[in-house]
Amino acid sequence: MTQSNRLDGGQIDRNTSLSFRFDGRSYTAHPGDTLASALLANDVRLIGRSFKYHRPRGLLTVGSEEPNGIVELRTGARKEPNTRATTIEMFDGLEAHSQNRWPSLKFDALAVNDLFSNFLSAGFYYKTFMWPAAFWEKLYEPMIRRAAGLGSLSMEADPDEYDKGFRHCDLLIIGAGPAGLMAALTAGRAGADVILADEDFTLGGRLNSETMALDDQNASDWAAQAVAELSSLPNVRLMPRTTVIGAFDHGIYGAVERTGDHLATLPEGKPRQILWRIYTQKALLCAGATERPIAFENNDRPGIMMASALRTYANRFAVTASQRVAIFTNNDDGHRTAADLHAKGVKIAAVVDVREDAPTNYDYEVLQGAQVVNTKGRHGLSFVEVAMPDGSTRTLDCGALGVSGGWNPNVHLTCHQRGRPVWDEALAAFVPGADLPVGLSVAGAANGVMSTHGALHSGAEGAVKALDLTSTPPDLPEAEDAPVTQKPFWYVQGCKRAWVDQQNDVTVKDVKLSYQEGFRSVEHLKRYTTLGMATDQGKTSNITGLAIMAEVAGKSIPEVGTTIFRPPYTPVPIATFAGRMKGQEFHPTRLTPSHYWAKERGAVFVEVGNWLRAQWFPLPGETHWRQSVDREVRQTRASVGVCDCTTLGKIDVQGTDAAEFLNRVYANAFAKLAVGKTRYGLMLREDGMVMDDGTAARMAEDHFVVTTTTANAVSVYRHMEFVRQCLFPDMDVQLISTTEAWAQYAVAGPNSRKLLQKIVDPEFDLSNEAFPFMACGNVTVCGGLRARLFRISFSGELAYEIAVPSRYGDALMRRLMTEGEEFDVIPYGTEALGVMRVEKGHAAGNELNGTTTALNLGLGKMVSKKKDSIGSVLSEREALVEPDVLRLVGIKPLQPEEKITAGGHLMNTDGPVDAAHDQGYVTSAVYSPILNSNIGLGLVKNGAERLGEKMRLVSPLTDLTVDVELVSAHFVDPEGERLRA
Amino acid sequence: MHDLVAITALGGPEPRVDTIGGVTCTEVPHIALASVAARMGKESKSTKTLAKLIDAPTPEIGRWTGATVSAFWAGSDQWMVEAPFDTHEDLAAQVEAAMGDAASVTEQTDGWVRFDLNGDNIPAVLELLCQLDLRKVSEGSAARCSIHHIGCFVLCRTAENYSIYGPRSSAGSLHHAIVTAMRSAL
Amino acid sequence: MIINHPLLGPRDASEFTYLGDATLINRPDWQAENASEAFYEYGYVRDNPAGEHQELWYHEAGDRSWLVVTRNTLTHEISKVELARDVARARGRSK
Amino acid sequence: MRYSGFRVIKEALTGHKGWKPVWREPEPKAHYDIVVIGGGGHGLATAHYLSKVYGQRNVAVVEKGWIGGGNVGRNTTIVRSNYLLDGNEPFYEFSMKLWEGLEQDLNYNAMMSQRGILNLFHTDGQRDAAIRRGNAMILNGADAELLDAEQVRKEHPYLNFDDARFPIKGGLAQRRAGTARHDAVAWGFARSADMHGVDIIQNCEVTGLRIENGKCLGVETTKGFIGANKVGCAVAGSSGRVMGMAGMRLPIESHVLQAFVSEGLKPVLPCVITFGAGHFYVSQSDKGGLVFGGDIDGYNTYAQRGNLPVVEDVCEGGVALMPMIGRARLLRMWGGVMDMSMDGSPIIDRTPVEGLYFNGGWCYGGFKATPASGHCFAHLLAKDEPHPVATAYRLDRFQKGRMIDEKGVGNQPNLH
Repeated sequence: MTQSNRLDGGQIDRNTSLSFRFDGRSYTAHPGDTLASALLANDVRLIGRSFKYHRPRGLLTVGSEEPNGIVELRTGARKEPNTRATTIEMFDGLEAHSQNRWPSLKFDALAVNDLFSNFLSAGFYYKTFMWPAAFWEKLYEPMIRRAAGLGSLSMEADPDEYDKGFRHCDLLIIGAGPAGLMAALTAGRAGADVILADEDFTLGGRLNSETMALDDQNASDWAAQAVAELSSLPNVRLMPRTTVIGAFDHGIYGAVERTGDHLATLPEGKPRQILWRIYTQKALLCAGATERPIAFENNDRPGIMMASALRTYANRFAVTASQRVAIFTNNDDGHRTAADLHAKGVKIAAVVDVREDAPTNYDYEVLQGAQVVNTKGRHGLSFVEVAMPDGSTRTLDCGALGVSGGWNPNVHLTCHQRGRPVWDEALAAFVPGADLPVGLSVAGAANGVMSTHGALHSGAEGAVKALDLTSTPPDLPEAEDAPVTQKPFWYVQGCKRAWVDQQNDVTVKDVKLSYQEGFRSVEHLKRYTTLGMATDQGKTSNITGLAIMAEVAGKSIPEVGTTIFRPPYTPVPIATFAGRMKGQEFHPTRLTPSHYWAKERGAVFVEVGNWLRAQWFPLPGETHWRQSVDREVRQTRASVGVCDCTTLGKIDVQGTDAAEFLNRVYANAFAKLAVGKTRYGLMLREDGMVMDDGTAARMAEDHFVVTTTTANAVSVYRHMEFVRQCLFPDMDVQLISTTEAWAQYAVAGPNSRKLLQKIVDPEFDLSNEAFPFMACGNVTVCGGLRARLFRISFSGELAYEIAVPSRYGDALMRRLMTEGEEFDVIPYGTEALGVMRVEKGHAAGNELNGTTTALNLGLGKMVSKKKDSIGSVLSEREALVEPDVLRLVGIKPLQPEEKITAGGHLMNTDGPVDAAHDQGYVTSAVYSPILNSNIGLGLVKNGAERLGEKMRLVSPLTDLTVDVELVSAHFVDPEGERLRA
Repeated sequence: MHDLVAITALGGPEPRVDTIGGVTCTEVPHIALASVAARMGKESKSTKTLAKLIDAPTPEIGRWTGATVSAFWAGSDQWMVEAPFDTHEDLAAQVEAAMGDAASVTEQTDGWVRFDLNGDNIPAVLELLCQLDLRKVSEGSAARCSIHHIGCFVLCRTAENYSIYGPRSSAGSLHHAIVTAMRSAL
Repeated sequence: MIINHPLLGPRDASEFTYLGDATLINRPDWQAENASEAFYEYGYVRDNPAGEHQELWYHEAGDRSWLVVTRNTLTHEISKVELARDVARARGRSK
Repeated sequence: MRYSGFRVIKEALTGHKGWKPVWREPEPKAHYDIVVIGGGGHGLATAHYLSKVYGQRNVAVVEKGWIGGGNVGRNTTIVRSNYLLDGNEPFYEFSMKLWEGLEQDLNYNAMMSQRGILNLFHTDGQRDAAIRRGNAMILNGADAELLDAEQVRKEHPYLNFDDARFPIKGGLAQRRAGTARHDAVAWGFARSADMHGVDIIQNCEVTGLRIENGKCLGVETTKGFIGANKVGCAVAGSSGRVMGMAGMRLPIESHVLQAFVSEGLKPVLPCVITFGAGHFYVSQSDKGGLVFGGDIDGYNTYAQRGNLPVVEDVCEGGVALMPMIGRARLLRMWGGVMDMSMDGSPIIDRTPVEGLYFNGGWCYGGFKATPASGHCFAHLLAKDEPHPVATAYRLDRFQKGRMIDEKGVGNQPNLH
């Protein structure tokens, strides 16, 4: 079929032909077309089916407000459901399919719903489907769900990339119609930083849709010339294909630029869309207005469209929906469409004007005071029935009907910060209210200024006011300045089914029923009938629904109120908001200096926050992780092992008040810690719960190096800054994180000293006397590299932690391995670390779960009452010190081989197993290759007094019951002889 | 002299270099860093001493100054001193000696990875990465900002030359973000 | 939102971490008679005004300073931004 | 008027002329036994149970706007009872059982759909916590099921298993959980309360509480003074404002939680899914929209709107977890004001003012609690003693150190 509905002229490139497919059928189009205009050109009127009754639907509009003409665009993983044909820029090879129909668009089985529409009235589902109760889940709901939705997802990962960026300007102009262009010229020539954004791919707005003249130029030529000048100004940035989706606090606007949607395929590395956060001093909304329909019997047939849309299709896209067109209007603008189509040789069946005094000085028939009362045509309009003022009826043969019910200013963004539009009687429409987002003003049709001259003028004025320009604004071109003449008219009385919200199938009757049942506030109306909840967000239906509600309520429209609009202005792909933060890049990945070495060793890694840490280091022949972990534990306790602990937070605390500062931050005392010594520190939140634990090493009188757990590094630093700046502002303390600067390794096991003696330069004496347990100091290694040495132990063995500048971490680790060969040194990972700390009874993440106090963890004595420290006071509240509070204990199964589970609950051996008799829970559980037994740590009511007691560990979730005994948490070397050796 | 061999933040023996459409992104490991934080009540003394040390006025808020040894503003009464690694590996010690009891000095050399961007149209890359108002960024600017959730410093050396400092452990993610933005924007 | 940092000028709120009511600066005296009552009020009870609210923000991705921001909780309008350290001193806090 | 399939058919055949208003529009009487402030889910549920279960007929609900206009009309409709702590789980399981019988109880189809919820975990620590929680649920008589990564993959092959920054290690499922049609819940409770004689008074804002010698005598409203023996406050995000009229300061901050819905899509999600490594949870409505949300914006506010960073944060989580939703479009975003308590758990209790009762601090868990909250508040108002499953929700628990802190983040509301 060859574009039988093409007209002359228009802004399309006839020299190039593009081919596209719709529902498997091939058609041709031209650059400058949208899918919508191309379908019309090829005389395709039936494009989709409605949501509820599956009524045949065609295009209603020419813009992003389109409720009916929505399709599935592209195929495979790039399939895009619910895409408006009116906003799809044509490209060669474009492929689209109709949706929400089966088996085919023409013959849709669920169209049967339409026959039963009486039973499916608004809210019917709230009143039924209740008996028998089980049927809702099993029958009714699945039925409803299958019918729900319009388009479908591909279920494949979206292969495209998306970017997010930031731009700044003095003035953001939203919409590049006459008002926006004039505002941009005014501000641009004055030298302001301007961003002009428009959702269309051609700037100019309605100027591209009209035949009128500006000065002696054709409107679209004037627009093109203005755009040319603007693009030549360095301080003006034009952003076509960019929808400003929302007005957020403090002048930040969200905008979506469609950089790739008009391309058949994206160039390598280029994004499909970009989410811009635009930071503005001022913004000017020039978003124009949207023509609204009139509701009448069967007003939803393919071919029944907005009059202004017909005009745009004809003037800009050189397309007519049919060779024979009628118009139904309540205002003069409808006649403008008739005139333009007539001039292009389209037959005008008649203009049906509800006004008795409608102008008739045209060379086509005008039916004054008449109304369209019905339409016919199964898959497309064939004729309309008109009620004449004298009561007679006329039928008009036509393939398209242009409807014009007046214009609604696009006030959406003015509502995004809960500003409410106000009713304008003259326009019979809502215009922006006084309560606008700070910095935003409105010009042109969006502000109710409907003539071209008015738009140009208010655009220029808007720019001058927004920027307090002193320069004289440019002269305005001569343009039409016709007043708005209309008779408010919302729907034709007495019709059985007249559509208000065409996508969601909400009729005039539904609105009336909603009132009848008491759903009378606008919000109730919306929610009860789903009016305006479809993908077009009610751009063509909300006001009509409101007007009907006002009529039945006997109130004025403003009395009934308006629903405020929320972002986004038009729907935005979820991926656009995500940008690059997906897949592996969802969060930054933090690697330790010896990561690449560990990888060579075949380490298995685990995510710890954003870090990747070696979990264990499997050797050839080890088939189960337990083998590797058991070996690492045995080998470390038997000789020596090395563990990368770079991820621990490290904070440099300096200043003459450093010691006193730590005294406040930690629950235990630090003032008297000697230089060259390290101390375990327990940090509480102000509410008395344990926040974190770590060590503080006193490198000098006024210099501490503090370590935190990996998980809490950031929050502890933030907390310390809070204490420093907000609580004790005059303390002489300086903080800085050094986590990244040092690669730190734990060297643990009876041979750790021997190994380190081969690494640390000989002038440093590591003997137990010279460098005892908890000693710390600056040393040099491998012939003079500066390093820090701490004699601290998490494993319970004789152990050290040694730190070197990060760039040398990899080399040091390799050196430790070679020098350690004589001791069969092994690297161990976080699993072995975890096993050894449980064997030693050290509390860690699972115990420091934010609900445990020092008392719970058996560290109550550490909370010094002789000084002021964060959390000390509230840790003494009555319920936190009751005799039967949870206490940390060791847990051993009576049968060593029996597995115990972290997260299992503890019950008395006799007595019921239920929440009411819960005695506590297991926090950590491991297999100890040293004790050849499963062991665990747990929190048990008054546990400290119950050592030796037998209990039942139950985990119904994992179907487990084990008899266990409560024991001391210190399974290995309770006296701590090893770590002091 | 010790015999341990350093690797770069991206894990290689040599710095990584990527060139995409007129802009080159270079990993710069040969830099020593030390932070300087004035002691309570010794703010002005710190400022003066630091100025001597870098032989230039101590940088104001959001600026960097100096030549071979330079410094940039890192927080109230806090600065980061930069110097060539080969000649100043012990920068922290040198700065500490110079500052005496006026300030707390901490070695930061390996806390950071640095990427230098050279070429024209760098703002087109940066506007995809950070929230900075690039209209206000000029030669001498040093701003803290967040790039793909990574806390960074962005220094403008000249219109065609920027330095980006990010936490060393995130070097890979930061590099990926920069190069991806270069592919997208250039 | 945009917070006009007293040192750095306008910065996006996403660079900051929010803590809560700036009364958290007024930490009670641990030795006072009614210390436990005072700490309970300090830790748990809030004015939660619908209107002007003084609140603590931390410039996490910035210069690490704590700020006291005066912001209207109905309109989000920010009328004042101060360094928390100055506010703390003004409220008589020292060491 | 009783609803039924036959009724629908009869009305259809007679042009729907017979449908009556779902609730009356009464003018306030001078005095009621009980006045409930707040015509949201909890207030209307309270009225329903007061009148139907506790035999209180002289009851009014006063609402400043239109009923169901608060959080019950702006949430993500999730119903579940998968809590960890003894203070919470019995209450939420009680609520779950009420949900399961709600349609029959109300003679209104609130479309309670027990499609299940799946909380994913991504670390060993999270798995340990999930096991502890699942066990607590079972020990409290609820249902819970632990899935390993393979089982999750079998049920949800579209999740990101191949390119995940934080691989899915498994999930904790509650099959009885699900969603309900949020507006219909409010309307169903309102309709039932109205049928049992409760006066539901819309567009009636409370401007003050009349308190004399420590006793509350009623409420001052835009429609005049309304006397009451007992006044119950159930106003969620506005708790601070209303209780402030009684000179009370609360362990509560008001924060905004944003929620989002996509365009309608053919069914893709069988249940509610929550991401364990980012701020994202999602379900699909019966109309086909993906209904999703994440974390609160994090600053005190009474404005029912949020900002872009959180929108982005939520969508980043969504695409990271289920890359196939990338091309689905976000249709609408909105915000609800949450009464975030200091331990993340609610308060249903008397107040120091005699005759004044408080129900609030629901954080963003309020919707699922609606029936139990109403039932327990009604119990407290009618009998002056806490309902057995709500005994932990005391106002003084913070002073005593009996916090109910599911997340373990302490006294910072924006972290709960």
